[in-house]
Amino acid sequence: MRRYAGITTAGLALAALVGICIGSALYTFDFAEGTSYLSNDPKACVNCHIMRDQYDGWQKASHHANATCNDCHVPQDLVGKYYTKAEHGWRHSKGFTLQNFHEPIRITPESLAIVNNNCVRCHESLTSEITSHADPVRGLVNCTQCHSRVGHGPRN
Amino acid sequence: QNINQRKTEAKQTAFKLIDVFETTVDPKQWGKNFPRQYDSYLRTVDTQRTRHGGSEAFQKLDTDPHLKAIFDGYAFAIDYREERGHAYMLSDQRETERVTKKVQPGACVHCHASNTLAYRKLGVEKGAGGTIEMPFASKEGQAQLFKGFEEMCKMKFDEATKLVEHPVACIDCHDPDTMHLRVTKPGFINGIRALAKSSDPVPHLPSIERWRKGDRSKDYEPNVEATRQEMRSMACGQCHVEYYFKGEGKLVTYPWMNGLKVEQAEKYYNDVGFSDWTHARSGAKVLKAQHPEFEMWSQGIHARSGVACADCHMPYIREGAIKVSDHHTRSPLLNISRACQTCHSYSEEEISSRVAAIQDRTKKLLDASEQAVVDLIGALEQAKKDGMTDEQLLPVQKMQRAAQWRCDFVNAENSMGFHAPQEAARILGESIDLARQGQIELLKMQSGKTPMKPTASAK
Amino acid sequence: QNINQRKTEAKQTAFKLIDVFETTVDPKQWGKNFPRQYDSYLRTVDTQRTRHGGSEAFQKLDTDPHLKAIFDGYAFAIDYREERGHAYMLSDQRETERVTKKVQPGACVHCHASNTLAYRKLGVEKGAGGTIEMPFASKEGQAQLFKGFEEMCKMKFDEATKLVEHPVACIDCHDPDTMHLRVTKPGFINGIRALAKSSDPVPHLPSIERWRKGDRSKDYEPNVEATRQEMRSMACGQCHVEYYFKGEGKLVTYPWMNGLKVEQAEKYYNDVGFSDWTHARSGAKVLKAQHPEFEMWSQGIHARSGVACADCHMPYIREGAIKVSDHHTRSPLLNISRACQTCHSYSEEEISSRVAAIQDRTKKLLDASEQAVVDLIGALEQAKKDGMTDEQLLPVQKMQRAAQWRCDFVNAENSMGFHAPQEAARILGESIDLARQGQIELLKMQSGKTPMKPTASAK
Ligand code: HEC
Ligand code: HEC
Ligand code: HEC
Ligand code: HEC
Ligand code: HEC
Ligand code: HEC
Ligand code: HEC
Ligand code: HEC
Ligand code: HEC
Ligand code: HEC
Ligand code: HEC
Ligand code: HEC
Ligand code: HEC
Ligand code: HEC
Ligand SMILES: [Ca+2]
Ligand SMILES: [Ca+2]
Repeated sequence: MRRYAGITTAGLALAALVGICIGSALYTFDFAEGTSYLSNDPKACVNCHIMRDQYDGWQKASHHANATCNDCHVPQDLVGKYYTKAEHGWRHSKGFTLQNFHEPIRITPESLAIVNNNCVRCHESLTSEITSHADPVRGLVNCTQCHSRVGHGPRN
Repeated sequence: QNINQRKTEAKQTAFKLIDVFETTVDPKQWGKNFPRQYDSYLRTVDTQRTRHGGSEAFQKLDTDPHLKAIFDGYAFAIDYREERGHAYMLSDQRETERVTKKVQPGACVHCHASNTLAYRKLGVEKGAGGTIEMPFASKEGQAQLFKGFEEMCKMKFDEATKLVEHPVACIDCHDPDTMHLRVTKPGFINGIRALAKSSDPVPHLPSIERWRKGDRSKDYEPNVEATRQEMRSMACGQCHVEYYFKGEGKLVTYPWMNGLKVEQAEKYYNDVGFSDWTHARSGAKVLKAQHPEFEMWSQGIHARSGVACADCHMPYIREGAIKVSDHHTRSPLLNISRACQTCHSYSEEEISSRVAAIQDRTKKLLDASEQAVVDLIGALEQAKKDGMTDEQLLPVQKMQRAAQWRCDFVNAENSMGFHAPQEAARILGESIDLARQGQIELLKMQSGKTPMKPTASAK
Repeated sequence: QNINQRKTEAKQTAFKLIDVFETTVDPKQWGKNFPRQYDSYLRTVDTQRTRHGGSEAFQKLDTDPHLKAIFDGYAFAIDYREERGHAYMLSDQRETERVTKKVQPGACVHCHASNTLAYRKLGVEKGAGGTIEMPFASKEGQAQLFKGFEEMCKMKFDEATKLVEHPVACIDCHDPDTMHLRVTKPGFINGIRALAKSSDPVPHLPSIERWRKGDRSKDYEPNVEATRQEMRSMACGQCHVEYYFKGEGKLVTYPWMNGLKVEQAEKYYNDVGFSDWTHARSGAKVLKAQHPEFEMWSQGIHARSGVACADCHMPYIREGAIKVSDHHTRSPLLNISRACQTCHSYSEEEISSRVAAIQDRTKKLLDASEQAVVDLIGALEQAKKDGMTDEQLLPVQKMQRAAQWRCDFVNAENSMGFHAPQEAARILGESIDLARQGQIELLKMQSGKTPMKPTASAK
């Protein structure tokens, strides 16, 4: 109960912060730094109970020891990182506050591209041969087409 | 994505030991740059049997005695074997009694050899413009290819086969400059274009759906428009398809003008009035189906889920610090851990039993369907002996044709139903219905009763 | 899940407003503790149609005219509707013309009411020891249950139905103390024990496989041995199964002694010499299949992958921070996002088209199979008119029985093939083969030819 109440408060606080941001129509890094959303601690994500399944899944999946949420879900170049965080922070908070998102939660194609780039980032040398002949137009076969379980285990 | 590509392209050049060109047919040369792929490619000489497949070239006519009756009067009743690895495709074709005892055209070479260069050379010889050094995708390159293709199809097999010397090779699937996948078989390029023009839904081939929404003034171009994942199936669809030799020119043609399903191909053959042979016992004008793997895969849940031939038949294999595509194309059941387990988290044993359950159901219905077709053939044979004319028998012969086509479509498809389990069963159910209705109609004719109207589903 | 469970269990105690007991049948009472589950349970009154299912009680005899011919002479030719939500089970049973125009036994009540308590009360009345306050799982509790069950089965329907007042209720599936799932229907408990004793492989019911490896001296006990995931299907398998009323005592019995497959149930019925009725037109002793959802699901890939009925028909819905099981059991096609998308990451549209592809294939074969059966019935009817005797016709009547049983098994199963697509198609293929062979045999008999031997697959 206590934890649950705590989460709700955090969520509301975050939502309120986001609200202020709309007010000023500006995403600032100040806002960003100011919320736990931007830390690399997986707990920051699971603060939101809606991320609970993914958190549980991640704990059981093969990458628990190798990668945290942000290693996979956020681009690792600085600009991209903070842009993505701001954009996600906004969208997720909005979703959480309004409760108007599609359930079950679905990764967006943009987010999936970020994830795939992160797979390659860590596994670059192993996959160099299969990525090197990638057709510039056709691109890569998504790693997650075959390895969709590495982050969160099987869906079922 | 772009970042990764740039980084890794650097790597590639580092390993590039020799240059390969459109004129480099010998895989050994390519293998100098890509020894891992080459080594596994060579392993297609291996022979290992699975329950319904594998790579041991046993005589199907012995293991399945119904086939002799079904193919009576046709070359397939002489010699019909389980297919094996790519390494054998050229020699198996040259040695089959279907070739040594019957006359075959140069068309056969289309799928049993590396012929990209052979076609182009022949094309140039026969008056297509340009030189064979010109890019494959150039207007001239394509004109040469198609010219040579047309010319070779109508040659005699014995002469045509002298123009080639390797089984399918790197150059047939890869661009020598970039190593990108490509399709090079003219029969496939024609076929997929015809398919694009049809209205058969192809959710598993999104680039075709996209092309259809465009202005359609230019032909669909697989080498430009298909996604990488689609190419990982089209590369195989070049050859693993139903085909026939069209007209006097014996042009290798895929019957996809109405779509990929069994009854759509049938409609095409009926419309153009084609049959492979006249059945020796029944007098029916019948069809032989050939390895419609691409078509059957297209009806299955894997295709629909974006799973390509290469995912299962050429899974990635880790070699030391690097993973590469296993070029030892073979039964995935010999390689379950790589072929299936990345996507399906069950034990190897469990995965084989799932496949076995599917294949056993198919086999059971297939046996029933073959039996029904053989019974109908027997009944027709007897009716002829009893003095009925081909004219009288025509409606029933047509039912044999339809029943046999469906039975054979599943039988000739090499996965024993796995590529599309329910579709395979549906086809066999229809085959049984048609064959048995044929017998009924015949008995009614013989006993002077009015023949029944075949039901809608079995028209 | 464990975390969620812990959370909700914490909640549960927190919110427990009243105590419920083995004697608390009224779901309203339980609903005070679990308002969310109760609210959704009440929504089973909704009616919304899907392409092949849904919850609008239309008359099947009108939408599918073949059925009147197939069920001729049986109550199902009078009134046979699409089934709807659980809220209606009691009234629909009381109002069907199968009950109002024909005499039915108390056995019917087994699956159309909350009868756990009614059985026990009747049991006590009829001399089983103990009181109804004793635990359900106690020796006495069980003896009461089975005694009452046996007694009620042989009562008249009109009297038996007076003993119950609620459709299936919380108490039929839940232990009032712990809320754990349980099975309470004696017919199911007997059936699953018989299944355990058979040797039919049941990879989807691991606790049975485990029991089989044990000493087998004590009966298999679902409420103790089944895993939670198994219980999420067995709760439904209590009623969504093929059954018959055994002997004079009209005991509700599930024909699982040889296994769950269509031919295993058939073998059981053949061995005990059971038939539902004698066909009015053909004189054949035939069977009616009834809602074999549990059996068909058992043959499918979902069961094999550990996916339970409740996963699709009672998916979790999130309410704030907790997830509850949606007690509005209905077609998952009315609830795709929750029912399917937790496991399948495709759009709702894509998921419906996949289901449509499966159901369309099934429907097409089902139509062909019904047509074949109707043709055979017509042929037999004519033969009788022409003076052939039942003795002469017996072999063909048997073929009708087998063909019709298979056709009906798929037809009466309510997913239009979805629960096991290839198995459904296989069954229909066999049905067609048998019905058509029946016609052939008859024609041969009539024309004095030696009847063919039915093939192995179609014995
Ligand atoms: C304020 C609560 C909250 C927090 C904290 C939160 N999320 Fe989310 N998240 C949501 C909601 C709500 C959605 C669904 C939004 C939608 O579908 O539009 C979502 C969706 C997602 C998605 C799928 C949609 C997409 O954008 O692709 C991903 C991936 C995701 N979250 C990752 C994360 C990660 C990683 C963290 C921690 C760094 C995190 N979330 C923290 C509420 C939250
Ligand atoms: C090793 C990489 C990896 C890590 C670490 C990881 N994820 Fe993911 N995540 C993925 C992939 C891959 C998907 C897409 C799954 C799919 O397409 O089936 C995904 C999807 C999601 C989604 C969308 C739900 C869905 O199924 O599409 C959410 C939300 C999410 N992740 C949150 C998290 C949170 C929270 C953490 C940390 C606790 C985390 N992820 C850690 C790889 C990862
Ligand atoms: C932060 C770095 C990092 C990221 C991001 C990452 N991985 Fe990994 N991964 C590792 C490490 C470390 C290991 C364990 C050592 C090894 O095998 O290289 C590993 C192991 C694996 C394995 C072998 C274990 C298994 O699960 O079978 C696979 C496959 C894999 N990763 C795929 C992926 C994919 C696909 C993604 C993207 C969805 C991804 N990885 C993202 C670091 C990462
Ligand atoms: C078509 C399916 C497929 C795709 C796409 C794919 N993989 Fe794999 N991957 C496999 C298979 C199969 C193996 C196992 C190879 C073996 O065991 O020899 C594997 C192995 C791996 C491993 C090594 C696991 C170990 O045992 O150490 C890593 C890491 C990995 N893949 C990462 C990736 C990344 C990153 C991508 C995207 C660039 C990717 N994969 C794309 C099928 C795939
Ligand atoms: C999801 C996995 C999967 C996909 C995708 C797939 N196949 Fe198969 N294929 C199988 C299995 C399993 C078998 C059965 C092998 C056996 O019985 O030994 C098989 C059998 C075959 C065989 C016969 C192999 C033998 O051992 O004789 C051929 C040829 C074949 N497939 C070609 C194709 C082509 C071409 C495609 C794409 C158009 C394709 N397959 C797509 C899994 C797949
Ligand atoms: C140039 C035509 C051609 C192409 C392209 C082609 N195949 Fe084949 N394939 C054949 C022929 C011909 C055989 C039979 C060889 C024999 O029996 O001698 C064969 C045999 C096979 C077999 C059976 C091997 C066995 O052990 O029985 C498999 C599996 C297979 N191919 C898969 C594929 C896949 C996957 C691709 C694409 C990556 C592909 N093929 C591309 C012509 C082709
Ligand atoms: C459209 C492509 C294509 C054409 C054209 C083609 N083949 Fe094949 N052939 C294949 C494929 C794919 C296989 C492997 C699958 C199979 O055997 O079913 C194969 C297998 C074979 C085999 C080995 C198995 C067997 O059937 O005994 C022989 C021999 C053979 N072909 C001979 C011929 C001859 C002779 C011709 C010309 C009359 C010919 N092929 C034309 C694609 C083709
Ligand atoms: C029948 C078609 C076929 C033939 C023949 C073939 N390949 Fe491939 N090759 C493929 C496919 C399919 C892929 C996977 C491409 C992708 O994922 O985009 C591939 C991938 C590759 C790659 C990219 C890295 C990797 O392993 O995925 C290299 C390099 C390669 N092949 C080299 C060769 C060489 C060298 C030969 C001749 C010895 C050859 N190939 C023959 C179909 C073929
Ligand atoms: C790249 C991923 C991938 C690979 C590789 C793969 N599958 Fe699948 N498989 C799927 C998907 C996706 C489905 C469809 C179900 C779903 O949507 O989850 C599926 C469905 C199935 C089913 C149930 C459907 C049916 O036809 O009955 C079976 C059985 C199956 N796969 C077996 C195999 C076997 C055997 C192999 C290896 C030869 C294999 N799969 C390789 C992704 C894959
Ligand atoms: C993987 C998902 C799934 C599982 C597991 C499943 N079903 Fe279904 N079920 C469906 C679908 C999809 C339909 C078709 C609904 C339609 O046509 O509207 C269906 C239809 C039904 C119907 C008819 C519903 C109607 O709308 O008339 C009943 C009754 C039913 N199932 C009972 C069961 C039982 C009992 C079990 C377990 C023994 C089960 N189902 C397991 C998905 C499932
Ligand atoms: C073994 C359990 C069981 C028994 C015993 C049983 N039913 Fe049902 N009944 C069901 C199930 C499950 C459904 C919903 C599925 C369906 O309609 O196919 C149903 C549906 C019905 C329906 C609504 C649909 C229709 O068929 O018109 C009626 C009416 C009905 N039953 C009457 C009866 C009568 C009368 C009896 C006794 C002769 C009886 N039931 C015995 C389980 C049972
Ligand atoms: C006590 C017997 C009984 C039990 C237990 C039972 N059902 Fe039913 N079910 C029925 C009857 C009877 C009907 C038909 C009611 C009618 O038509 O009046 C029915 C109807 C349905 C329908 C069709 C609803 C519609 O909209 O057409 C579905 C779906 C269903 N049940 C699923 C389930 C599931 C899932 C479970 C287990 C969680 C279950 N049932 C447990 C007897 C039962
Ligand atoms: C036809 C069977 C059936 C009936 C009737 C039924 N339930 Fe359930 N109930 C289930 C199933 C199945 C679950 C899932 C249990 C699990 O996952 O272990 C469930 C779960 C629950 C849970 C656990 C939390 C959750 O939502 O998963 C509660 C509480 C509950 N039911 C209350 C009720 C109440 C109150 C009623 C009567 C209004 C009722 N149930 C009627 C089958 C039934
Ligand atoms: C709890 C997980 C789960 C749920 C819920 C679920 N599925 Fe599946 N589904 C699977 C698994 C597992 C497979 C087998 C393939 C595999 O091994 O990946 C599968 C296979 C399939 C297939 C291919 C097999 C076939 O029979 O053709 C289809 C289609 C499908 N599911 C549709 C659905 C639909 C529609 C629903 C909702 C009514 C649904 N599924 C609900 C897990 C699930
Ligand atoms: Ca083979
Ligand atoms: Ca219904």
